[in-house]
Amino acid sequence: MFNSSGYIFRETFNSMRRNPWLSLASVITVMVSLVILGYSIFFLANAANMAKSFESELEIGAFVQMSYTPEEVQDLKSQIEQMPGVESVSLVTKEQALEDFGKTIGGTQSSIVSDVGGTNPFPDKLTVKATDPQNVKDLARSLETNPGLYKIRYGQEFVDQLLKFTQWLRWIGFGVVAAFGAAAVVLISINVKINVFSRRREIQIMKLVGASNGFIRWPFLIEGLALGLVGGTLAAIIVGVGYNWITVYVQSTLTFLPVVQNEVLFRQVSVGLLLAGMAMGAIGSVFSLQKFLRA
Amino acid sequence: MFNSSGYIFRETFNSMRRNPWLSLASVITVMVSLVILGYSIFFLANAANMAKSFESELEIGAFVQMSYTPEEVQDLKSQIEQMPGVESVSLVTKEQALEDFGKTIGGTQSSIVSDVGGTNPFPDKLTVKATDPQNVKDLARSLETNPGLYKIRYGQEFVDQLLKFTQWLRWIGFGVVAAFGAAAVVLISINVKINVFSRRREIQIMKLVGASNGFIRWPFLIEGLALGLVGGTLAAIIVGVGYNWITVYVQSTLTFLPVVQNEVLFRQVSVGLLLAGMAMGAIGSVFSLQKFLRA
Amino acid sequence: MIQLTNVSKIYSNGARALVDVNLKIGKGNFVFLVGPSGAGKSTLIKLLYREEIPTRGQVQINSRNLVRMKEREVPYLRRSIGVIFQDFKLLPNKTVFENVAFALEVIGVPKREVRNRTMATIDLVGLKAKEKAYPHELSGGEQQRVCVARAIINNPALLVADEPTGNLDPETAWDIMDLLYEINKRGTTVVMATHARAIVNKMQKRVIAIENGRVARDEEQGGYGYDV
Amino acid sequence: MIQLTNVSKIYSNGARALVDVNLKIGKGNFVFLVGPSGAGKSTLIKLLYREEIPTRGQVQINSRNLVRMKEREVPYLRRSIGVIFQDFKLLPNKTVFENVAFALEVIGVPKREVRNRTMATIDLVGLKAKEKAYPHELSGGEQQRVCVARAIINNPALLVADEPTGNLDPETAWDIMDLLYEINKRGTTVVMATHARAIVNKMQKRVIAIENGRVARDEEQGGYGYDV
Ligand SMILES: Nc1ncnc2c1ncn2[C@@H]1O[C@H](COP(=O)(O)OP(=O)(O)OP(=O)(O)O)[C@@H](O)[C@H]1O
Ligand SMILES: Nc1ncnc2c1ncn2[C@@H]1O[C@H](COP(=O)(O)OP(=O)(O)OP(=O)(O)O)[C@@H](O)[C@H]1O
Ligand SMILES: [Mg+2]
Ligand SMILES: [Mg+2]
Repeated sequence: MFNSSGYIFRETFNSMRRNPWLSLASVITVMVSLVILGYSIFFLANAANMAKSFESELEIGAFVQMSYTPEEVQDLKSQIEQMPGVESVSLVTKEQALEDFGKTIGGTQSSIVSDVGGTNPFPDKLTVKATDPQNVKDLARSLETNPGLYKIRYGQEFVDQLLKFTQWLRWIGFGVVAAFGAAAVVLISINVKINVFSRRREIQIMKLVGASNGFIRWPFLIEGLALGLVGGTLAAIIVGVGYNWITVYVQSTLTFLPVVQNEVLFRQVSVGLLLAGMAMGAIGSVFSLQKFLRA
Repeated sequence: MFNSSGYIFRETFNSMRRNPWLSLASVITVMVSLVILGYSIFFLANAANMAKSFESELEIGAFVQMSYTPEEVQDLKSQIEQMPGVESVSLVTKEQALEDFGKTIGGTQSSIVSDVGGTNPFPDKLTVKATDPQNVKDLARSLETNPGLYKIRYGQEFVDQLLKFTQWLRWIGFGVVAAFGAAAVVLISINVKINVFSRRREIQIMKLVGASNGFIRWPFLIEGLALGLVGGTLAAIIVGVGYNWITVYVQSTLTFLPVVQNEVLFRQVSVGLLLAGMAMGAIGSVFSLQKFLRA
Repeated sequence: MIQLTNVSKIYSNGARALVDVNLKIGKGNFVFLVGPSGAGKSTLIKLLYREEIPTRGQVQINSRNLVRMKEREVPYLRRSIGVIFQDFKLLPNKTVFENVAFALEVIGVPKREVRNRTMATIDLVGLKAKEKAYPHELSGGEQQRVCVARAIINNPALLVADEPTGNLDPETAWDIMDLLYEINKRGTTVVMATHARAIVNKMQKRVIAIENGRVARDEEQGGYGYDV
Repeated sequence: MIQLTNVSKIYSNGARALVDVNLKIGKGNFVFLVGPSGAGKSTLIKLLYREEIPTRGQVQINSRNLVRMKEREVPYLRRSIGVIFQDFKLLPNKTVFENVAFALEVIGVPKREVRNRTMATIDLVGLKAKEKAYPHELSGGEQQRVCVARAIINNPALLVADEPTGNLDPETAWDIMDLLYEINKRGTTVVMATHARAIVNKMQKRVIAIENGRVARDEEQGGYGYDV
């Protein structure tokens, strides 16, 4: 093989020069497929991230018995903070609640308290965050057994639906990646097959003159690698620049949408697209060639 | 031309029979492209629909001066209902507000009123819906000039962001359709060109034997039409069945997500995909042929 | 019928295939083109059915100027010329029958007539048994005869033959020559490039010898003329 | 060197190309295969470099059985055989030089040697001026000579030539025959299918005539033998 390495690279280059048009087709197919794949991955990452950020906002609200003194409330709070599966507990005292209410209906704190006859009708309220949104339900159940608390709320139906929704988002994400991954492979293998098909006479002649399968395969393999690399590079650039542009735009206008902007993910996707392009090109070439080499 | 119509159809059929593999490639390319296009259209329709349903939930809340009697409140309500741009007005009386509050903190209505010293601290509240979400801001401004109302709220920042978001969704939808439409056209024209390219010797021979361009073009055109039609039909089936499956699933599990299920849209998309497939096949054939016919 | 005036052909890679050729071939003539390999015989023939256009000079057939001819008139020119190509140029995906019938389908002959005439012509070149075979299933000589059949089926006014017997044994070659002779007697002008010394010497027709792209000799009733 | 035992070849479309052929060709022999168009000459030749496998019977070259040969041994067989194909089989996207050099590159000859030997062989067949041309830029005879050059460059132990002079004028044809004769004298076995009566008659070598797939005649120092 070493004696012919010069031949192989010359051959690869010549083939691309003489069929610039078929080469372009391969590059574009690889590129389109990988761009779709790349964006699908970012979509998946964002779907997962969004699901997580929705889930992380799940929390349990509970009122403290009116009879508790502020010290007892503090005790209760730190007691709950010790419970397994609890991430954090925050307290809204009855005074804060009254003040908030006053703001809502447009009076001052004192005017309402006087309206109300000097008594504050609001209870203290604890807001409990779970470490894992999946545990919210169990945590709520065990809080219900606490004698100091009543009216435990965590929006049961909403939680259930939200969990379903985030699961659904993940499935869609996987589905999109899988579907376009498959489409990419189909399109590329078709493309390579057409390439090989249009050169089957050439391949047949080479075999008749005594070329071994390996000898014929190498230039195709290198060509596939090179074209795949070019396609992958273009895809990585398009996906990278495009996604960057989208994040900048979204972050400046839609501040409430959480956007993934992860350097590591970015680099992984770029390198991944390059490698995927080369693999597609090379594997596509070799497999498509197989049928013709056997004949 | 009429004498040779038999020839044309025989030729078309033979070409497909003898290059089943290239035909398959064309059909798959048309299909993949149109499936993407089809789903993009449904995505766009859903994005628009979702944006609309978000927007339609925008409403203005306003408290009525404490001094107003129930009759005056009713007058005020019907007066606002007459205003241009108002879709509906709903009233939450101070009694209902008190009751709701009681339910929230866990007492009965009477116990709270007694707690509160016999006076109800809540004001009456009007909720105004605009006919067009774009007008919410203006409507809120004109309500502010009404002496009977105070604390007019419509979540200004939220409305602005929501409008931006829905606009953004529409743009993404258009972008996706445009990008994949372009990808589809590129892929198909590449495919047809390869087809013609691989038969350029055949075309050249036909010309040398005296075939006119029209004579050579017809079978390619019919073949393109037929393959495009098959690809379009498959795409319509995949998109139709797939989307139906998705809607059924979403509607049964994610009841809060509004899903478009529009018979007319459905039929339009299906027919559109068929026509697009045929057009792609035919136009692709003819244009790709042009270069080779001239030589 | 055919007139070449100061024709030169230089291919894009610089090869000078024809240099200042002047030639007149009358209607109904039978002309042999001879000359060494690479002399320019095929190039001259390609000018006649306008596969190539001369770099300089004029080519006229029946007073029609092939150089100035519009692109859309070319198919009509070619339908009046039967061509036996040196490399056969058969359509690879068509059977023998379809390849021969193609020349009739191109001009819109009704289906029934196509069938009859095609079968008759295939029979003439001795390929009745191979009617359904594809070109790659034929021997070299069989392919050549398919090409002959396609060229003559139309009763063309002009028949140009580029080495039509190169892959045939002498006996079959003479069958084909008899065919061409017959066609010529019925009024068709025949221009034939060949290396077959025996055929040229025996037929005693006009011989034009080409060497290095120039007309080196032009004799009525000549012989092949190169001694070995 | 070559031995065919009860060889029959029936193509998948039912064509009986060879029927019960028995043949022995010794090392260093020069053998002409003659016979009418479609007799089975090319089929017999294709068996020798294993483009086709016989339907029945055995083919042996240097005691190696070509029917039972493993797929991956075939390239090595073919490298020891030079083939002049009836339809040339040149690589369309390679220049004359590259086409001829290909036969050396396949066996891993160093680059420098490839250049020298290729240029020398191209010169031998008289195509020095066309070194950089592509096949479609060559005349029929020039293409044929490229094919000859590619077949002989390797100094193969066996040279099979299918109609190697069909597109050549008699003079060039004799140049090629001299070449083959020279190669044969240096020890290469030559099997040549041809329709060139003059060549066969003059060379006075062994002649095997094939008709309808059967060996009809096998003479040492024979002539072409079909009278017209
Ligand atoms: N398409 C082309 N491009 C460049 N050069 C060409 C082309 N066709 C022919 N030539 C060159 O022009 C010259 C004449 O070629 P032509 O085919 O006319 O020869 P010929 O007389 O038919 O030879 P032969 O008897 O071998 O068929 C040759 O040197 C050939 O290499
Ligand atoms: N690949 C094939 N498939 C089917 N039939 C074939 C195939 N190749 C050859 N034949 C048939 O086998 C017979 C012998 O063909 P072959 O090519 O061996 O003839 P030949 O002696 O070389 O003739 P020629 O002198 O015309 O080249 C012919 O009738 C031909 O039609
Ligand atoms: Mg020629
Ligand atoms: Mg043969």
